[in-house]
Amino acid sequence: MGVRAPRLAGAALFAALVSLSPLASAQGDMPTTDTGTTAWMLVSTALVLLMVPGLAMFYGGLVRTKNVLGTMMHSFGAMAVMGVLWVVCGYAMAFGPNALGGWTGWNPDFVMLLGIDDSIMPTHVPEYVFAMFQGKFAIITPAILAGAFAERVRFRGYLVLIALWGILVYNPLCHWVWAEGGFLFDKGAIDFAGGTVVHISAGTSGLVCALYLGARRGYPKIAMHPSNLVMTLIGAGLLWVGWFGFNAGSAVSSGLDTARALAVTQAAAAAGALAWIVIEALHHGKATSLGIVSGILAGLVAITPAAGVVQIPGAMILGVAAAIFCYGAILLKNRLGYDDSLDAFGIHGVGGIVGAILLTFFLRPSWVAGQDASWSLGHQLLVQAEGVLVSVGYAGVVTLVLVVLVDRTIGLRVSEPEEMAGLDHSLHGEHGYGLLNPN
Amino acid sequence: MGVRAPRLAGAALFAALVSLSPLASAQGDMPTTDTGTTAWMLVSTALVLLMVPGLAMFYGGLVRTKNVLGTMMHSFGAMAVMGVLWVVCGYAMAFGPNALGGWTGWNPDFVMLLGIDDSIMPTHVPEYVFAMFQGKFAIITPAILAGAFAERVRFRGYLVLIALWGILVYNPLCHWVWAEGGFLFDKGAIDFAGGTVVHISAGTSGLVCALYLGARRGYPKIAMHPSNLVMTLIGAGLLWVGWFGFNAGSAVSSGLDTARALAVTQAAAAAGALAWIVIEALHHGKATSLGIVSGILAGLVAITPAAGVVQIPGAMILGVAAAIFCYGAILLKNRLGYDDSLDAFGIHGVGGIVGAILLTFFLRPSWVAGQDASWSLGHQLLVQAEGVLVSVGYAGVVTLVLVVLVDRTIGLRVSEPEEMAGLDHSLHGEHGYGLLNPN
Amino acid sequence: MGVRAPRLAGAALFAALVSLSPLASAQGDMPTTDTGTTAWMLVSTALVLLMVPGLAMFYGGLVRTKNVLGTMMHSFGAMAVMGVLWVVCGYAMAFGPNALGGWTGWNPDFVMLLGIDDSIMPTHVPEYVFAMFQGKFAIITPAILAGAFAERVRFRGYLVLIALWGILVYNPLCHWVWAEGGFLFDKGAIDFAGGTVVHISAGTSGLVCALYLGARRGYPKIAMHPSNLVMTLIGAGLLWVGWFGFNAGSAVSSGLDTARALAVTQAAAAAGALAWIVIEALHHGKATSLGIVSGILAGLVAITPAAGVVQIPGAMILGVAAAIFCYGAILLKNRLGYDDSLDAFGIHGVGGIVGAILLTFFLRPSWVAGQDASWSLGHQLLVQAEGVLVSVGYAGVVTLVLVVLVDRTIGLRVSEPEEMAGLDHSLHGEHGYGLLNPN
Amino acid sequence: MKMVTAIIEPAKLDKVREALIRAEITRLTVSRVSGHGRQASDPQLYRGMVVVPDLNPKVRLDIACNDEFVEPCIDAICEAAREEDNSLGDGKIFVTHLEEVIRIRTHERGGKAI
Amino acid sequence: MKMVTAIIEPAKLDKVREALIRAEITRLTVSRVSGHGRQASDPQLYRGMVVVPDLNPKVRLDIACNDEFVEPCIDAICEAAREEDNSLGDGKIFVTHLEEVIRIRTHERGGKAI
Amino acid sequence: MKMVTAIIEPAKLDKVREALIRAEITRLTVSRVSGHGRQASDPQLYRGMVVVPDLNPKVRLDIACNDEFVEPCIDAICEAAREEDNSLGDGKIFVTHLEEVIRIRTHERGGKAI
Ligand SMILES: Nc1ncnc2c1ncn2[C@@H]1O[C@H](COP(=O)(O)OP(=O)(O)O)[C@@H](O)[C@H]1O
Ligand SMILES: Nc1ncnc2c1ncn2[C@@H]1O[C@H](COP(=O)(O)OP(=O)(O)O)[C@@H](O)[C@H]1O
Ligand SMILES: Nc1ncnc2c1ncn2[C@@H]1O[C@H](COP(=O)(O)OP(=O)(O)O)[C@@H](O)[C@H]1O
Repeated sequence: MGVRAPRLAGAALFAALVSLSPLASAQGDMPTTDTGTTAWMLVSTALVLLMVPGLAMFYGGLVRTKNVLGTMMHSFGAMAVMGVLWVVCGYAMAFGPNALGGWTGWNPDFVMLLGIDDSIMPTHVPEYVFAMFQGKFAIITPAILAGAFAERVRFRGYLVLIALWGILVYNPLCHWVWAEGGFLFDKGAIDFAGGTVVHISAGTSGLVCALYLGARRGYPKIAMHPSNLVMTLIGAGLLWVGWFGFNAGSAVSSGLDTARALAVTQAAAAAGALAWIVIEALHHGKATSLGIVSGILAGLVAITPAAGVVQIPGAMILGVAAAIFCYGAILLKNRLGYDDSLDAFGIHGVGGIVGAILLTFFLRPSWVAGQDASWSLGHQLLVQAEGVLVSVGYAGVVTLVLVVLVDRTIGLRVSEPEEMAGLDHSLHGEHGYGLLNPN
Repeated sequence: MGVRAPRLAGAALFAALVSLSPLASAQGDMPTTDTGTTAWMLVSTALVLLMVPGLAMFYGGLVRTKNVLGTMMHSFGAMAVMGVLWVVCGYAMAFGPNALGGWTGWNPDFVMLLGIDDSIMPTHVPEYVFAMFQGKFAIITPAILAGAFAERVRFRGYLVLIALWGILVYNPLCHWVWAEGGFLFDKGAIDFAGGTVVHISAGTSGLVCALYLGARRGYPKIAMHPSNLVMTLIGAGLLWVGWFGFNAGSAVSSGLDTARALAVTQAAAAAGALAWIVIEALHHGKATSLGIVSGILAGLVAITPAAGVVQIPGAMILGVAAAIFCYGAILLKNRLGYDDSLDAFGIHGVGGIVGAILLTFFLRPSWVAGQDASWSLGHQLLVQAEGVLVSVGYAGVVTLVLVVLVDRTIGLRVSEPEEMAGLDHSLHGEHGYGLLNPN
Repeated sequence: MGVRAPRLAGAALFAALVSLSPLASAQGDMPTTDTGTTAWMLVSTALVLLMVPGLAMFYGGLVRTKNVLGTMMHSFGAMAVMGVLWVVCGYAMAFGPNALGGWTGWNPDFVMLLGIDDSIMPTHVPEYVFAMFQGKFAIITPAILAGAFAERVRFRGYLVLIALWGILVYNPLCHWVWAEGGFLFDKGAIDFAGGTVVHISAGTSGLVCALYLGARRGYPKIAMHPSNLVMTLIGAGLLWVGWFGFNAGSAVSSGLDTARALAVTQAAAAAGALAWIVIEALHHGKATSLGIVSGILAGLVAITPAAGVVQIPGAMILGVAAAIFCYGAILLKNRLGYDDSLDAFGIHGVGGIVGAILLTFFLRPSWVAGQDASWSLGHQLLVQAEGVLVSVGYAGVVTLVLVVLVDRTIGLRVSEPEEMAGLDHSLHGEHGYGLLNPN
Repeated sequence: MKMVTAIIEPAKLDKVREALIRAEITRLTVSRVSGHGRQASDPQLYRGMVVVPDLNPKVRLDIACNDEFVEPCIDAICEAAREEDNSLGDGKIFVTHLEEVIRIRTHERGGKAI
Repeated sequence: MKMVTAIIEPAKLDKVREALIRAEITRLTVSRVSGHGRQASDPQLYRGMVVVPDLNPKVRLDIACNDEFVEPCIDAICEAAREEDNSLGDGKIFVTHLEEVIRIRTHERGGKAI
Repeated sequence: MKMVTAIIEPAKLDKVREALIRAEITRLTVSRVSGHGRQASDPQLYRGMVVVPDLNPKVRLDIACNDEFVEPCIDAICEAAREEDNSLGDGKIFVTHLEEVIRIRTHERGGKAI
């Protein structure tokens, strides 16, 4: 099974599960801790958490001045809500054994993580670290999603939406793809670090919300300037750094696999950035700063599912392809006229799909050699496509139900006066940049 | 003794001390280095250092535009002054064997760290790393303290004050709590990562300074707007990330203890954030961005002393309790009318006390099981209370002496015209945001 | 040879090279991976990458508002261009065996890093990590250089310039100093983490470009205010944190050497900061925030070549000396009137030279004891001076050729109207701070 | 020719601009200012405390217009800038006399340069 | 009615506001500007060099007041904005004629709308 | 005395200041504003799309001068602020009457206080 499993975490974890009850945990057959691997996983956890303020900066710089705090609060709110939910029930759902016919996982011992208090995983890492590392993914995913409907939702409705979304969309998807027994996991779908689970699901769900909620007042007639591109650039820088934890941490090791994941992540990001500014130069004669960071993000998103299975040339091609497709998708969005405010779908959805599909053509020869005889590129391509479709379809449909529900009950879209006044003032009673006014 | 010692660093260190003279350092009985543990401790050192710019951002965003550089300089000044003092004499005082009847430690070999040039600690980490990790705590503590008297002190006086404070308050306290032979250490007071040493001492000392120096001109009549809440949010994000080093690094290991510390840190921060915005929503109907980050900080402060001994549910309760008490403390401050500018006491002092006391009720069963028969919850509570009182009393009294001394000699409080003009202009000859003026 | 080699990476690598062809890589005599060392090298890679946004912030805050994006794009552009070039040919040139008579290295297997896909180095780290760690140095170096001609170059010309510079200046220099067979390496020149390769070469090349391109319009008559000193401070904070990866990562280990490098890095930075503000207080009666961060940088630059061979007192003296010399160099620049916009030479060039030369006088006794009988301080001093001269001379001359070439062909200096309008507007079609305008 | 200067709530900027466009007044200059009037509203929250700032953020509009446009301009602003609940802080309009207007591009002067 | 426009040192804002309040003038509009006057002071430090900026940060106050308040207003500002050491850069006051003032909330006009 | 208020392209600020200095006009007050005129230029790029902003960043100059300096001042600005290609968006100049000028430092009034 290791042969098929692009990411062993789930399998390893499952083994840990069966062998461990809280009482058995002090016994001699417990795997030992490897301090090096543990160190890297601790760091990866910190790095993925760094992506949350990074994303807050990236998004916060792109919205109008009056909405900067409201937009950053989407990321910080996700830290609070998903941070709590993950330890309460998220980990139990995502990484417990199959329940409800495999729709989700469930292990009551994982509630409040009490059952893993002494558990060391077969990867020689305390399970707490793995649970925390995974928890950061559960935080960043709805924070990414929020970019699609920036500048027009109520904070209260947003928090309820992402809480439900985490439970009903993220946890099951995570279970399907990464946990032993998850049906996509068993099929051999390759999603190293979250192309489907994180980016495609966030992008698609964001798109659905954006379409349901409608455009911001005045869009696209009134131009909406980024309030702080400088902050957006810095945020992108932090995202790149944090992504090393995101991808290389997903190896749940500190060795060759980790190094490979880090190397391809770096290469894809640089290639994506370069490609984007070349495209811009050809299209408009000018390279923009938003362009270079969009290219970085596109490259990083595309390499995410592929970080364990491609080599440097493949990574660079994925980065370039992501830049091309995302650039095209955003042009198309502008044509179609819907308002995905910060291009959550245009970058994360499209980039994730590009990565998940195209990776099939750049598989590392040694990986291919390790597959059993029945393996064929065509079949892998189908499996990948299935992963994408399941993710798009499931996330899309459930999100639609949720967004309608939340909007009709407690309210999601802000009122027109609130929107004109800006979220910071009307929802939070604050101003982002007091420095603008003499005081 | 390991049974009683919540944090083994001190003990381990002491063992290192006795066995090692600089000359003996190349001998065969030296513990070997563990690369993994060393890696994590190196990282923790970097992460705690990251908290210094993080704190500079957090505080700098909360003051008025004319004081932003002056406020950030408090953090950067601490990096310079405490960074130098720590290697000169701080480590020798804090982690040397008892001297002056146990009031401080002292080991002349530690001056300039020359005596540890080859030393590996029994925790399998080069002592240099441990000394540097600890040095970061000595930097961040006065930087936290400075929040209490932001916007109204002279830079020169501030530097002298923290230099003296570091030598006379921080080093002894650190010795008492964390070094073998320190009297609180020997009593079994639990302070995993610095609830008393860092937060309570900084908060209390800050309060004393604020009371002595008096309020900012115009406070509380004139509203003082935060100049850059956006920066405050980012700073809080970096603080959260850095706190993983602060708490999980305090395990001086890379294994289960570390993982536990990281997990409870995460849970307490998220719970604190959530609790704070719920309180705000109930109180004012609006959740604020300053609220969510205040809740994050409150939760992080409260879990700091407890990170080694509680489980997830306890951590979340500590986070919530800290949010409630800190919120209340700040309301009370507003009633009482004293001017703790950035709530150094309201968050760090109160949060630290809440954590140090309440942790007693949420001790990990396995930890309790490991205590000897004489242990009782009531006794532990007394010990914890004693730790708090000693810390509050000692820091408070000595700080009062120091602040009077510095203010009367070289001057601490700025003059009224300087205060009106702003510290940036009058003390540093600079403007924080040149972008505000066309150029 | 290990005796002479201050940094073993090159030697270790070379051993890896000879023993490994891509085909042989699965054999039994491959070194094993050490998870702890690997973890630290992964982290160091992330930390050095963090320096890129850190530098973008540092520089971006110092320029005028109209050039902030253009200036930050120099750093981000380096991430894109050097990020791609390094994997394509940089690593092969820098760390391949001697080619073209030792002018450069070359190993065709390293193109696209395909030949190291399974390679573990004798330092027990996957070679991918080492290659990526080194790649970050290749990114940061031209980004530092760009400070010398900020606010007046075309983005297109800049990208071409740094691509050529990377290939013709950086890669050879890196080969000479750090790769087995490199002529400075073989001579025993001490350059632990890049004093010559990174800082002196960047500083000198920057100076050459600044002199060739001429001053910014209006310099020095019109005062050019930093647009955002707050951001500069934060950037400096991130640089300090990242520098731990830069220096301590250069040990390519996770043990005593690493710990020593980290400790001296910390001490030099703090001492440099303190020295700078003392100088300022003596000179002008005021300590500035730009001063404190300049002192941090000066200290960090000076300790870079020396981080493996000095102890704490030496590190502090280097920090202080760097502050004095850099302060003087900048005063001198102001006298001479040339326009090194952000003092790339004044800080990096001068600080690097100070460190590379003065380190000779503070060598760790145990290091000296390990040298063979023929070693003498005077000889080491000569070797160090030779390293500096070679670096200054080679970088200076080749850069001059390149800058003339690029300026005459595709154009490097912006036109006067573009310069007056600002790079952000004229080259990138953007504004850094949209928040300045109501929207 | 007159210069109509209005100080309004930032939240009303979009609505006022739209009303002006309906009144066929499109050219204007906008800037951020802070103001203190009779208003004691626009409270902000700071760590659990309701803070009434001393100077509130406001937006200033400067509109140069020919005399016949002054009243429509004032009406449009008043209409759009007023809170439904008749609260303080809605703002104020100042009218001054303009002696000359010059369009830089063409050197045109007077009414047709507006 | 007159519009009194004062350009002062940012450092003096608090003091000037207090003086105006004592003179019973509370309503005003404040904005950040930069200025160049006779002053060559307000030097700043940049890496060891004393830099005299070309444009200094200033604060602009706009105060609409009825005619009888103009002189008290000017006096209050002059008093509070002046440096003790009679240095350059203290600022300047401009007075223009105001044709009309309208309170948006009530549509009141003229003196009582001030 | 007149107040000459010019709204120009930010990119032209340096050039205009230099032209004014040549015309011996050095004192002025500068502020950032945003404006909407006839111009539909100054396009910006946002992720592959050309965006024409509704409000363009502009710089506002306020220059108080004695009557004989008004025309030279206008000429200097017009000369320096005009784009070579005669495009829209070059800006506008407004002239208002100044009743009084006071130098805060000296209490001087009128023309000599300018
Ligand atoms: N007399 C005045 N002079 C200058 N500005 C004024 C004056 N009165 C009001 N303003 C400006 O108008 C803004 C709104 O005033 P507002 O509080 O609505 O006035 P009122 O209470 O008279 O309706 C104030 O914040 C201030 O900027
Ligand atoms: N003639 C003028 N036109 C416009 N603004 C002026 C004028 N004179 C002075 N100012 C403004 O007033 C500020 C302070 O001027 P100041 O240097 O005190 O003048 P003075 O040297 O005449 O006393 C200047 O920075 C500028 O903003
Ligand atoms: N009537 C007006 N009232 C106020 N400001 C104006 C007016 N006309 C132009 N402006 C200001 O001048 C700036 C430049 O105007 P511009 O587009 O050059 O005008 P035009 O198209 O008439 O030449 C505008 O952005 C605006 O700030």
